[in-house]
Amino acid sequence: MSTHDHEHHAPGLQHQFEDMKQQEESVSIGMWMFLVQEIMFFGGLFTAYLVFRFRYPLAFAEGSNHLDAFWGGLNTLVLIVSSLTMALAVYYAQKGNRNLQVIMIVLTMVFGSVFLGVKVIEYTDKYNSGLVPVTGWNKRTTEADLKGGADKKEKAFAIPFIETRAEAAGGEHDSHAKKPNPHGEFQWNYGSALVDYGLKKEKETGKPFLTESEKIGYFSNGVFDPDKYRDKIRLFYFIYFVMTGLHALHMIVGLGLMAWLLWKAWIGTFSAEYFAPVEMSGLYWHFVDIVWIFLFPLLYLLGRHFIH
Amino acid sequence: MQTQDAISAGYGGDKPSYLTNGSTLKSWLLTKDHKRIAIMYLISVSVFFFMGGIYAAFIRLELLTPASDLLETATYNKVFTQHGILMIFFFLIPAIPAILGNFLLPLMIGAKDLALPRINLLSLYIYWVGGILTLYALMQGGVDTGWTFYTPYSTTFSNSFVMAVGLGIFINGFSSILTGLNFIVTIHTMRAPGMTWFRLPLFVWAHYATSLVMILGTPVVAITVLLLAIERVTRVGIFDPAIGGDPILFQHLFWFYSHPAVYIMILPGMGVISEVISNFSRKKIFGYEFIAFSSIAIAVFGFLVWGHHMFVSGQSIYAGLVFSFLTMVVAVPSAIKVFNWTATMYKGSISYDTPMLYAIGFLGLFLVGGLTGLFLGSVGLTVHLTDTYFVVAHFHYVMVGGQVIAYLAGIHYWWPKMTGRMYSEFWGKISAMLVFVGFNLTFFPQFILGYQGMPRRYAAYPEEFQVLNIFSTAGASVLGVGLTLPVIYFTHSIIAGKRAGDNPWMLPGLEWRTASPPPTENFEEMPVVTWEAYEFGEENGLDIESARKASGPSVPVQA
Amino acid sequence: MSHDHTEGAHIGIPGYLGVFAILVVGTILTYYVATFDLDFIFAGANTLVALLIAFTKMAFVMLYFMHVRWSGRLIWLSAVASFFWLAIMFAYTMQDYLTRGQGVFSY
Amino acid sequence: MQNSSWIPFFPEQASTFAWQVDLLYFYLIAVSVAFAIPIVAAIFFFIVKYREVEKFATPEEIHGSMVLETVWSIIPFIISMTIFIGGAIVYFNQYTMPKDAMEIYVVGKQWMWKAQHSTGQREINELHVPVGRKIKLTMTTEDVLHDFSIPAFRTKADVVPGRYTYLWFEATKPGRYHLYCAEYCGLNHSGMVGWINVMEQRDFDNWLAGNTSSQTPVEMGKDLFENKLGCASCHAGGANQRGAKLEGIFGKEVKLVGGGSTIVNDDYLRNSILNPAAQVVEGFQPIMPTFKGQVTEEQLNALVAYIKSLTPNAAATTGAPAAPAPMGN
Ligand code: HEA
Ligand code: HEA
Ligand code: HEC
Ligand code: CUA
Ligand SMILES: [Cu+2]
Repeated sequence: MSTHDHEHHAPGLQHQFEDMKQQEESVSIGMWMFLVQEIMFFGGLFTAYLVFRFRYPLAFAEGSNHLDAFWGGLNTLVLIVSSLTMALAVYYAQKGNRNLQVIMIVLTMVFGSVFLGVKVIEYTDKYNSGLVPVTGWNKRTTEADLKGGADKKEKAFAIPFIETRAEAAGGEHDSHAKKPNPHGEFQWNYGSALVDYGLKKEKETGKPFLTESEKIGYFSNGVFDPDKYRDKIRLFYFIYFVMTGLHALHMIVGLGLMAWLLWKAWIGTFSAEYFAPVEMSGLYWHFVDIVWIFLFPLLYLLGRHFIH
Repeated sequence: MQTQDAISAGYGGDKPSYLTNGSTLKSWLLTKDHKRIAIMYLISVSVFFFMGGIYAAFIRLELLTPASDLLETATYNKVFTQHGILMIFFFLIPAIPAILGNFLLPLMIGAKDLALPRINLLSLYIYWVGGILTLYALMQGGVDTGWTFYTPYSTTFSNSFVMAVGLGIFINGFSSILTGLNFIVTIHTMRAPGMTWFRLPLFVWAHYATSLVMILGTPVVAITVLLLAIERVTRVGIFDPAIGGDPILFQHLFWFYSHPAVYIMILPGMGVISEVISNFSRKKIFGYEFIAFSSIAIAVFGFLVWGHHMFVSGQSIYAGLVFSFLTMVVAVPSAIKVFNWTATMYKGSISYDTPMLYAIGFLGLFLVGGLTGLFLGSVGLTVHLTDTYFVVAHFHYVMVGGQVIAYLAGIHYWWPKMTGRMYSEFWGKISAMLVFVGFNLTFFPQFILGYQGMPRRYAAYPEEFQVLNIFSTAGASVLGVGLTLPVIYFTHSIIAGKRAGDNPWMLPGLEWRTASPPPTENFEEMPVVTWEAYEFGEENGLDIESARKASGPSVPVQA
Repeated sequence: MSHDHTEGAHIGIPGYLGVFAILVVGTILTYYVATFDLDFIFAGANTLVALLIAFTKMAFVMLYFMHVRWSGRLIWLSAVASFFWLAIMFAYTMQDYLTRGQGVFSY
Repeated sequence: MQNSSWIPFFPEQASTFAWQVDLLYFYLIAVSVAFAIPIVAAIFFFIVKYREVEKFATPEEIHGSMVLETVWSIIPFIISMTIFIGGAIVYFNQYTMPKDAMEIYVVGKQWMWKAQHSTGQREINELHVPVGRKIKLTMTTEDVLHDFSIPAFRTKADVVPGRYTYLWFEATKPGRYHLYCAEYCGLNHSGMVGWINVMEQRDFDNWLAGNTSSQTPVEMGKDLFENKLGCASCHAGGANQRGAKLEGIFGKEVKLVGGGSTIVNDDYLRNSILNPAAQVVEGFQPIMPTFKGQVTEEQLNALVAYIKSLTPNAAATTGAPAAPAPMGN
């Protein structure tokens, strides 16, 4: 059949395809190939995580314990809800229900934004407690700031009305260790409870608890070296920031996609026959959710069992 | 739209060809036609090739004498780095897929276009952005890390534009990913009726395998370069030994992509060679399934051997053994291909047209390149050979002797299809000879130099190596001339070449069953395929008798 | 290829809500389990459990939210293949780190 | 020179496992030839025998042959396994560190090799080792990756910052062999070269005892300057050298960075070698490493004597005569 003069295309059928089925199949395979690509992209980071977690398990656990699992868990739930609303948006698009479709897309965007908001809270907390691994990117504090104590608190870069767990716990948790940080360097004021724990275990069981790399990595001439230990924790925070940062970037892209979709849905582009863009954006959104499903336990929960 | 252009439409067609369908700049820059995109790739990629070639000329001139007299070491380091980066990321990886693959894939499977034409155009733009950024960085001062960007030199010690070039490569990577993605989708969904998987030309199979590597590998190098860039900006990162990071992890991540990437740089060439050998012997390819599946096998097993670039890097010695073993395994599918190509010529009707000359050159040179790959894969030997000129010779044999020569074969082969005109056979043959001779003269001495121990990336070297280096430089000049000729006669062909006709070589492939140059929508009617691949008889709708009359006694030679 | 997502409404609203419930339970469970020290089973048991839960959650998202359950073979293949390739990257990188300086080659 | 072997352009074999590597090499060449000759011959035979006689002829179809495919998959596989096993054995020999070896520490640094013997002797860009003894190098680097490569011994290994890597060899012939840095390390990568001096045990013992030879101070200084300490890698002369020009400076006035100037005399030279950063000559970067602790007093004197000899009539232009070098004779 000659097709170039085929003027009665189905809505959204592009010229290179014969029919809607071919087009949908192409778009869907294309999207999946894109996701495969994304998996490998994050895969590089997961490899890095694996390597260093294998080398410095205690430092990673200790670092992880100073992430706030409450916020992390909350965010997991938020993302799951947004995944649900996204799936429903696709569902209503398939049904050709414009209004519910629009509502679901809006909800997805709302939850996506909440997720990013929580990330801002968490990042701020890290900034305030000197846990950003990059020198100079932490809050700068002087002797005077610290002495000022409670009344100086508002000087910290704080989100109104929201107190992070570290701040709440502030007094008892880390008062003993707070050091001034005039250059905004990465700090570790929380001691080395897990290394002590590991050494104790070694004594009790007579079996090595620390890895070879840890024996080299935390000690200088057989004596525990807080500076070297801090560097390993810094490595954890580096990985944390890169992974969650790239994930957040994907969320932002997703929100852009949603905004475009919202507009399209609003003007009534999609119908029971043509809704591929909604479905494809959905695939992307769920993918981003899946990445977080792994990030949450790997970053926030590892080492949690040592607390008790 | 009726555009009356100076170049008339292809023979038989009353409609404009893709070249004449609109002549404004906009009609090119906003086109979704895979053929126009391919032509734009052709031009851009050639620019990068010649820039890389000029760097190569400087390398060879500097190495004429033992001292670093023409270029100071600082400049030399930048020159070979930029030579490697331009040649690999901006020339060789896109060369065959983005030009010939783009142009021919839809034609070969009987589709109107690639499945995702807008993505195709996007990939071209991404390539341009990445390329321009890289060129800009080169003009600002360039990079001196080697194309491998090993840490910690690249993260903490180099004072050159690592970030900008890294960003260029990062961006360019997505161009490659999108091309691969598009090919996979197209091959799955756009085949014409009757075009079953085992009727696909092997060129298509090769591109399928290549695309797999592009999708699965390229993102890893993207994230690696990104981590490197982050580390450079923030001065902290996972590759920094000072805080417990591991520079060797960079090598793992880098080679996870870059070894499979060498198959991005050879599989499309192998696809071209399968076409040329079969078509110019007018002989069904020997062992079709074996060639097809060996491409896939190379793509898959290619992911298991990256550690053979790290035998002396300080990785675990057991890992070295495992990687050496797998390297040997991955050589077998290549061997299968070589044997099948040779067997294809048996009892054929072999013509000596330029593409065939290149293809025969490819067989010989890839053989040497591949076999020396075995030397390097044999771990005890590599301890001596790694980072010497033996490696340099090996990879030029596979990349230049392999892919570049296959690329030249392909460009000659499909030139009549792309432009509707013939090139000069006479000059084509001269240039093929010059390239072959010049190439061997350039790179064969480097094997000997390498075994003697001359390290690579050296601006100055001990005097006893000079003799062989002089040979090498002399060869490079011949090679340079051989590679400059095609530019001249191809340009001449566009302006004043003889009309080619739709099917100058009377070949059965679908791409030869439409006008030359093809119309924008490729085929007048959706083709229905009823024949197997590589069947040359009249019964497959080829009008051989009249073609024979028209073509005269032999291929016309014109200067 | 059988690719029939045009048929729409695969599992209906109750189905989606059911999957959602599983995901929420999974999240809470993974948090809860993480606070117990499971090392008495074997070293790293906590991690294993966390990952198992994560994989389960992922499976539900992929199968139902992403409709993989109703998708063609190629989609299944690409989902599986990407994890296979990840496994290659992990395994062959780790075989280096796990065997450095050991056995007959120890220094 | 290296080409003193019986095959032209072939590197000397000077370690215990060199012959193994060469054997493997020749085996691979044999395999390559065994494959290449038949394939190339077949190609030539076919293109001549079956050349086109009639345009667009349609020769008879041949689809393929399962038997052939199997044969030519299995044979290369088996051969490639022999190559792997051969390589593995040689590798095993190259990289299993002997227990009874003499240990030497090596530190790579942009762009020099520093070695320290267990007896405390230090060397730069030179390594003296006795013949017929197993030597184990324990290596690391202060900055980027380098690679300690000795082609005549057929071995090399990267040196990695933050950890140790190891290399061993047993030299079989006294002589002077090239040492290269084979991992790209930046600006002067190609200048990071040196020599391995393999000596008879007796000579080596003498060398360790510091009794190198009976050279004059200037000769000894020249040797130190050009070979042993690698001064010449920066001060070799020519337009692009990175170090200051030393010819003819003695007794002249030099301008220093940060204003001021000084007259070049013995003390200044000595100070420039031991504490180069203290007085940096205008127009240069303070990249010269300190040689404190690496040169003995005696060597220092020899160096000063040599640098002075680069200025004709040096003694005449300064009032102070050169300190007499206490050479041992
Ligand atoms: C197109 C690119 C390309 C291709 C196809 C190949 C193909 C191969 N390469 Fe190569 N390689 C490079 C590009 C390529 N390489 C580059 C760029 C580098 C250097 C990077 C850098 O450091 O800058 C490199 C470096 C390199 C090294 C690391 C050297 C080092 O730095 O120490 C090794 C080591 O194993 C290696 C091996 C191989 C092998 C075994 C193959 C095999 O795939 C070859 C298979 C082919 C054959 C074997 C020939 C045909 C077979 C027969 C005729 C039958 C006989 C066969 C048997 C008996 C098995 N290559
Ligand atoms: C696609 C890949 C590709 C291609 C095509 C080439 C092509 C060539 N390469 Fe390249 N090369 C690499 C990839 C490639 N190279 C890589 C990856 C490295 C490693 C970099 C690193 O270590 O980081 C390298 C390194 C490398 C070295 C080693 C440098 C060193 O380690 O110190 C040398 C030395 O001879 C060399 C030479 C050449 C030559 C002579 C050609 C010739 O084939 C080029 C021929 C082309 C032209 C000459 C241009 C066309 C003609 C003209 C513009 C006319 C005018 C020119 C003349 C008349 C001379 N290359
Ligand atoms: C890494 C390069 C490097 C090496 C190796 C090196 N130098 Fe230098 N040298 C320099 C540079 C650069 C200067 C000029 C800046 C300064 O004065 O520090 C210099 C300055 C000097 C001066 C002062 C020259 C003047 O004009 O006042 C003397 C003397 C000298 N070097 C001697 C030596 C000797 C002897 C050795 C070997 C034992 C040596 N150098 C090795 C780089 C080097
Ligand atoms: Cu040190 Cu190269
Ligand atoms: Cu490789």
